[in-house]
Amino acid sequence: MKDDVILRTITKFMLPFIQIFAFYTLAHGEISPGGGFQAGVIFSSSFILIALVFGKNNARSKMPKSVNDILLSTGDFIYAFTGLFCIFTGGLFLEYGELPFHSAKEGNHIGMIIIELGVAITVAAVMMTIFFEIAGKEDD
Amino acid sequence: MIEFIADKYNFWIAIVLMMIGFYAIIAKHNLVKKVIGLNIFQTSVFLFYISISKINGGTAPIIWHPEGHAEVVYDNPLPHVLILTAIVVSVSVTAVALGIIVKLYKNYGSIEDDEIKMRELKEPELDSK
Amino acid sequence: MIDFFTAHAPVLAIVVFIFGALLAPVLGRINNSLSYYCALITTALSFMLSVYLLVSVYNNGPLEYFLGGWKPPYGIEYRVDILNSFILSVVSFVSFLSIIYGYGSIKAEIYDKRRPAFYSVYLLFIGGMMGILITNDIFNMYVFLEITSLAGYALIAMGRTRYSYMASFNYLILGSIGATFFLIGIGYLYMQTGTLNLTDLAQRLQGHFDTNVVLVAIAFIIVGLMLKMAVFPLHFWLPDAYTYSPSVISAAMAGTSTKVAAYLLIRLMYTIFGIQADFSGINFSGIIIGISSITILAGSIIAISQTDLKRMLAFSSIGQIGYILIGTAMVNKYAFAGGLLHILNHAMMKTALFMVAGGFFYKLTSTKISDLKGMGRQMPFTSTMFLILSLSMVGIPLTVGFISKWYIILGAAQSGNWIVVPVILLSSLLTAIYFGRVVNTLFFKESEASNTETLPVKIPYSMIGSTAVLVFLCIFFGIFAYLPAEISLKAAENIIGAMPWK
Amino acid sequence: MEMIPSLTPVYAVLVSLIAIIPIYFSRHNPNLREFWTILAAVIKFIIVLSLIPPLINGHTVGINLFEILPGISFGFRVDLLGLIFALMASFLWILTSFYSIGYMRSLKEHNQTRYFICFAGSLSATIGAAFASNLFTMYIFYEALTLFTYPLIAHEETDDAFRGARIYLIYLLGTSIAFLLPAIIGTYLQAGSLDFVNSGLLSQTMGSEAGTLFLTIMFFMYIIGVAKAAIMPLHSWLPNAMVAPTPVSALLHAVAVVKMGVFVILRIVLNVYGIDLLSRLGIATILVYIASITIIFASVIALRQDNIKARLAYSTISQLSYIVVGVSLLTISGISGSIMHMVIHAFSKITLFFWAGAVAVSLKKKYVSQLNGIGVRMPVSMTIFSIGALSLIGLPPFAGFISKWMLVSGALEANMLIIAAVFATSSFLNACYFLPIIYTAFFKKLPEGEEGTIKEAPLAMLIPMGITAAITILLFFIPGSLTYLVNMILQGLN
Repeated sequence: MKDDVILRTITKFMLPFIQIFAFYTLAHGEISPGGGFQAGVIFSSSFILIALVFGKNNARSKMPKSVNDILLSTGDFIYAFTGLFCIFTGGLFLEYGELPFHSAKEGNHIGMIIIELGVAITVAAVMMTIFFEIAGKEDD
Repeated sequence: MIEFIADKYNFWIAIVLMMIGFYAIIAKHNLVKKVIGLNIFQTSVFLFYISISKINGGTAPIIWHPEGHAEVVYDNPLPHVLILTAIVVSVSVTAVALGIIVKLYKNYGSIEDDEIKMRELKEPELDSK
Repeated sequence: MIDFFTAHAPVLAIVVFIFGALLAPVLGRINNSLSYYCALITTALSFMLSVYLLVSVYNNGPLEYFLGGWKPPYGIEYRVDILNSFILSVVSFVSFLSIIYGYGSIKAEIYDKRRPAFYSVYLLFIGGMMGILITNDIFNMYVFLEITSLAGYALIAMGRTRYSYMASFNYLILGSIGATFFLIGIGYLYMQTGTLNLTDLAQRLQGHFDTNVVLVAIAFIIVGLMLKMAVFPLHFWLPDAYTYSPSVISAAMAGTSTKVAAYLLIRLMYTIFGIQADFSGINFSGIIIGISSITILAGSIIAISQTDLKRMLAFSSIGQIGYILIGTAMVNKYAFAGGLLHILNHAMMKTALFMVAGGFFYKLTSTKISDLKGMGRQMPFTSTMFLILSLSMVGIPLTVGFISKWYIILGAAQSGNWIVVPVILLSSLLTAIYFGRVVNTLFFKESEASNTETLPVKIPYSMIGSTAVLVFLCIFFGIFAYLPAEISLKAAENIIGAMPWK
Repeated sequence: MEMIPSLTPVYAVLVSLIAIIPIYFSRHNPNLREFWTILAAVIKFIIVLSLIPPLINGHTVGINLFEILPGISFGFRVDLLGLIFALMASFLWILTSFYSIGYMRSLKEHNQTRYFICFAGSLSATIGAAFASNLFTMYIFYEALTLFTYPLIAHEETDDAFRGARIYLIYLLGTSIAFLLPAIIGTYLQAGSLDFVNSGLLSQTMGSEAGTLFLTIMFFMYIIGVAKAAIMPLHSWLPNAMVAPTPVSALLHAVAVVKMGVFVILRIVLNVYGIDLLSRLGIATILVYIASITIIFASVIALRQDNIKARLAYSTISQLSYIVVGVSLLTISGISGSIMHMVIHAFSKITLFFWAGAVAVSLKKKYVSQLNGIGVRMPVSMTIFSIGALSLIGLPPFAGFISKWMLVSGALEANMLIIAAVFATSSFLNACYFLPIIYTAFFKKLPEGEEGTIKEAPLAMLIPMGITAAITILLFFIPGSLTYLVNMILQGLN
């Protein structure tokens, strides 16, 4: 499909919108349908689109395996560490209200967004990993 | 009788889908088809969950303050959340299953389970690639 | 600091695994052995936490932990009582010893490249089980069940032979069906009650036991969990899974995963349904006793005809799960304690047996029983351990196998379930037959000289040492059975005393 | 009857168990290895002997080592019944050790280290059962003995040996797990304890209230569970176990294993059920008849065995039932007769087995039909055999006469003429299968082509034979000490 001008052009055009929409979904997860999981899937779909249109190697060069792996751990780490941080600030595990912000309400807001960010990063990384692992001979 | 079926149509749909999926899992020899069957099987349960969260006259569980309506009835949002988790699980299962199928194809050159078993009988317990 | 632990120990027992699983692959990028130590430290930490939990729960009563500060029934509640902290300790201990064992065997059986991922997945596998044990929220149980199952599929697929993939795939299909059944059951329960918290569910279900919705829920949950437990005739995934997985995983799985599924069933049957409750005349206790009797006998009989050691042990495991079920289904203090003790005892015995099998594999690269001829002279220590473990499996006194059987039979006699007594005795005999066959091959058959000189392989001390610890404990707890027996008796009293329906 | 806390019984059990270690490590030096065996045997015998004085004074000696579960402890308690059994077993171990050395070396057997290790282990188990203070401890040693003797029976490692050993294991392990263990559990449920009590555990605690049916069923489960006593129809492991080397057959299958079976039955009748309870239930009579049938049948089968050891094995089966009959008659003479027969039969039968081994070693003969005229070639051995055989038939001046006398008078005391008749018939049958051997050996001619030179077995084998034979005569002339001990046991029961 690399030679199809229409596909290439539209893909290039669409990519930023897909990614921005992913961030929108992430940020609005609190008050409307959406959230980290959906955001992650949408974000990863942009890379999968690149792989489909420009070839797998091209996509891999934009998202190298090492970066992918690190993202994978980072997202989880954000989640777990936020949870643990709540313990250190005197609350229970994942009790965002206890995070060191002005009020419990603000803590809840920000804590949740941080958590969702972690989820989104992990999901995106996992989705890409699954796609690349199943799609081709990287391993072995 | 018809009322009995019509009243509980959500259950019937779930059951029919579940049986379709179950049939595929049991009867198909192609491993990918088995995985598809498994997905249908799980999806039927998701539908079942979503359907029980519906409340008569309820709307989507998104906070909403329309003009002139004092009280809005919302559907129960909890099953949606649960199913979101279950979908994640289902996706992971599918991913692992597909990953295993890729490996099986590399090792045996086939994704038919009877074929794989036959080749295993011919040359048992080779190291994996 | 002590307060900190007391307050947060339930969640820390799971969080260590999350961190461990994250760090293992990252450290593996630097050096393979670093990720090994990461796994070692994580399991050791979790073992210490579990024992700490067990002690504090035994002395001070159940611990509750509200995730995110949300009170039940709205939030997820973690709840530790004697029953689950006991199994928690067993699981974390087995996983810790398996990792020590793995120091030698993992290098031999798993490719370099995969090893960091292996440790990571292993930690998720154990962490998932810890989650199942600790949580008091039925949907959370489902999620953790799937985490540990998914990790399990991946671990089995890392076996050395190519058929490992097929074994893993079959397990995946059946395991997912089982988990989905469990999910449907949860759905029906939620439909009836609108809650997911176990304690809350138990209260709200009072008086609704004869509705069809609850009946269907129980049916789905029992079938789903029995699939996970590999109860006959739903056992087809287990023999392949145990046979073709790496030795460490066979050992760890045999000691943990089916037992955790058994815990789930016990927990749900007792705390939510009350196993004796009147379900429109259906006697669930009787049904489970019947099914597990068949399982015990079928597993033992099929084990006799096996030609592969690991496969034989796998079938034996199927039979032994029946002991746990049968003991806990009888609604009798002693029988319940016997079932619980069998979780500990069987975890020690079967893990050690799989470790021994792994030792033979390390030396011979085969676990065919016919290849084990004369190993009694070449590997005297390993073979002697096998002998002791066999005696324990048969249930000879002064070994742990005897203690749990004793309690189960005692409970059966007390509660009038006489049918259980001949079943257990018969299966002891069958066990003696299939282990006797292997012991005979080990000690009394001359080896065919070909494989003796060509393989001057020495088994690493880590493998022998960890097995020896388990063998020692098999005898130690067989003689000084007081400690585990008292804990399980107290757990039995708590569980049976708190049943929603008497 | 006060109990003196003492670790002596533990040492008695441990001696041979610990001896396994030096035996294993001196496996490349046969002389040293066998020195350890004999040293252990002698020390063991001395320890057992040292228990006599306190027991004679009416005390018991023992200790509870540890409690495994509430009411179930692992402990030892030596009383006179156990002491007699232990004395017999440990004394005969010394003799058998010497005999084994002669036998194994003459035949150049393989794997002698394993042989001696298992032998030592078997003896530990035997003494352990003799000194056990409760059913649980006894059960452990009962099973341990089965397991330790398995390698001894399979020693030849031929298909036949494996077959015999397998049958042995299936019979003994199978019955004990399937019947003995549940019976013990039943006892625990009934009495809440498993300790032996002089007047009977069950009769003391709840015997009066317990259901008759339950107690009856349990009694028969005990009897079936103790297959070591070889009561028909659970006897066929014994002839099959004769594939073992002869010293094994001699010590284990004339003394340790089968006598342990009988000993367990004695314990169950006397110390678990108690005479009172059993006579009230009236179930012992059934056992009397079952065992009588065994006596007659086994004797008849022994008549047509050509293999020497098989003939001796069936003779053993029949003689064991004498003991069972004696104790289940529940009369004073019956019980004392059966305890005495336990000892006397051991000495007589081990003599015969030693002889069979001597014949096998020096002349390589295994069948009765080959024995023509061997009295010329092995005069000493044949004399010794005659002594043992005559003692078993029950002729004076040999010890067998005493115990048979007691047994018959026990039957008469219980007003069971038919049992007295059974004893008489069986004595006749004993004569029928032993006397022809003596006759052919001394009065028939050697087969043609065989030289008439004297060819006795090595001294290491001959001397133990002589000693056991001498004891069968001694016990006739000086029965005092034995009867004294037996009388004390009987006094203790009431």
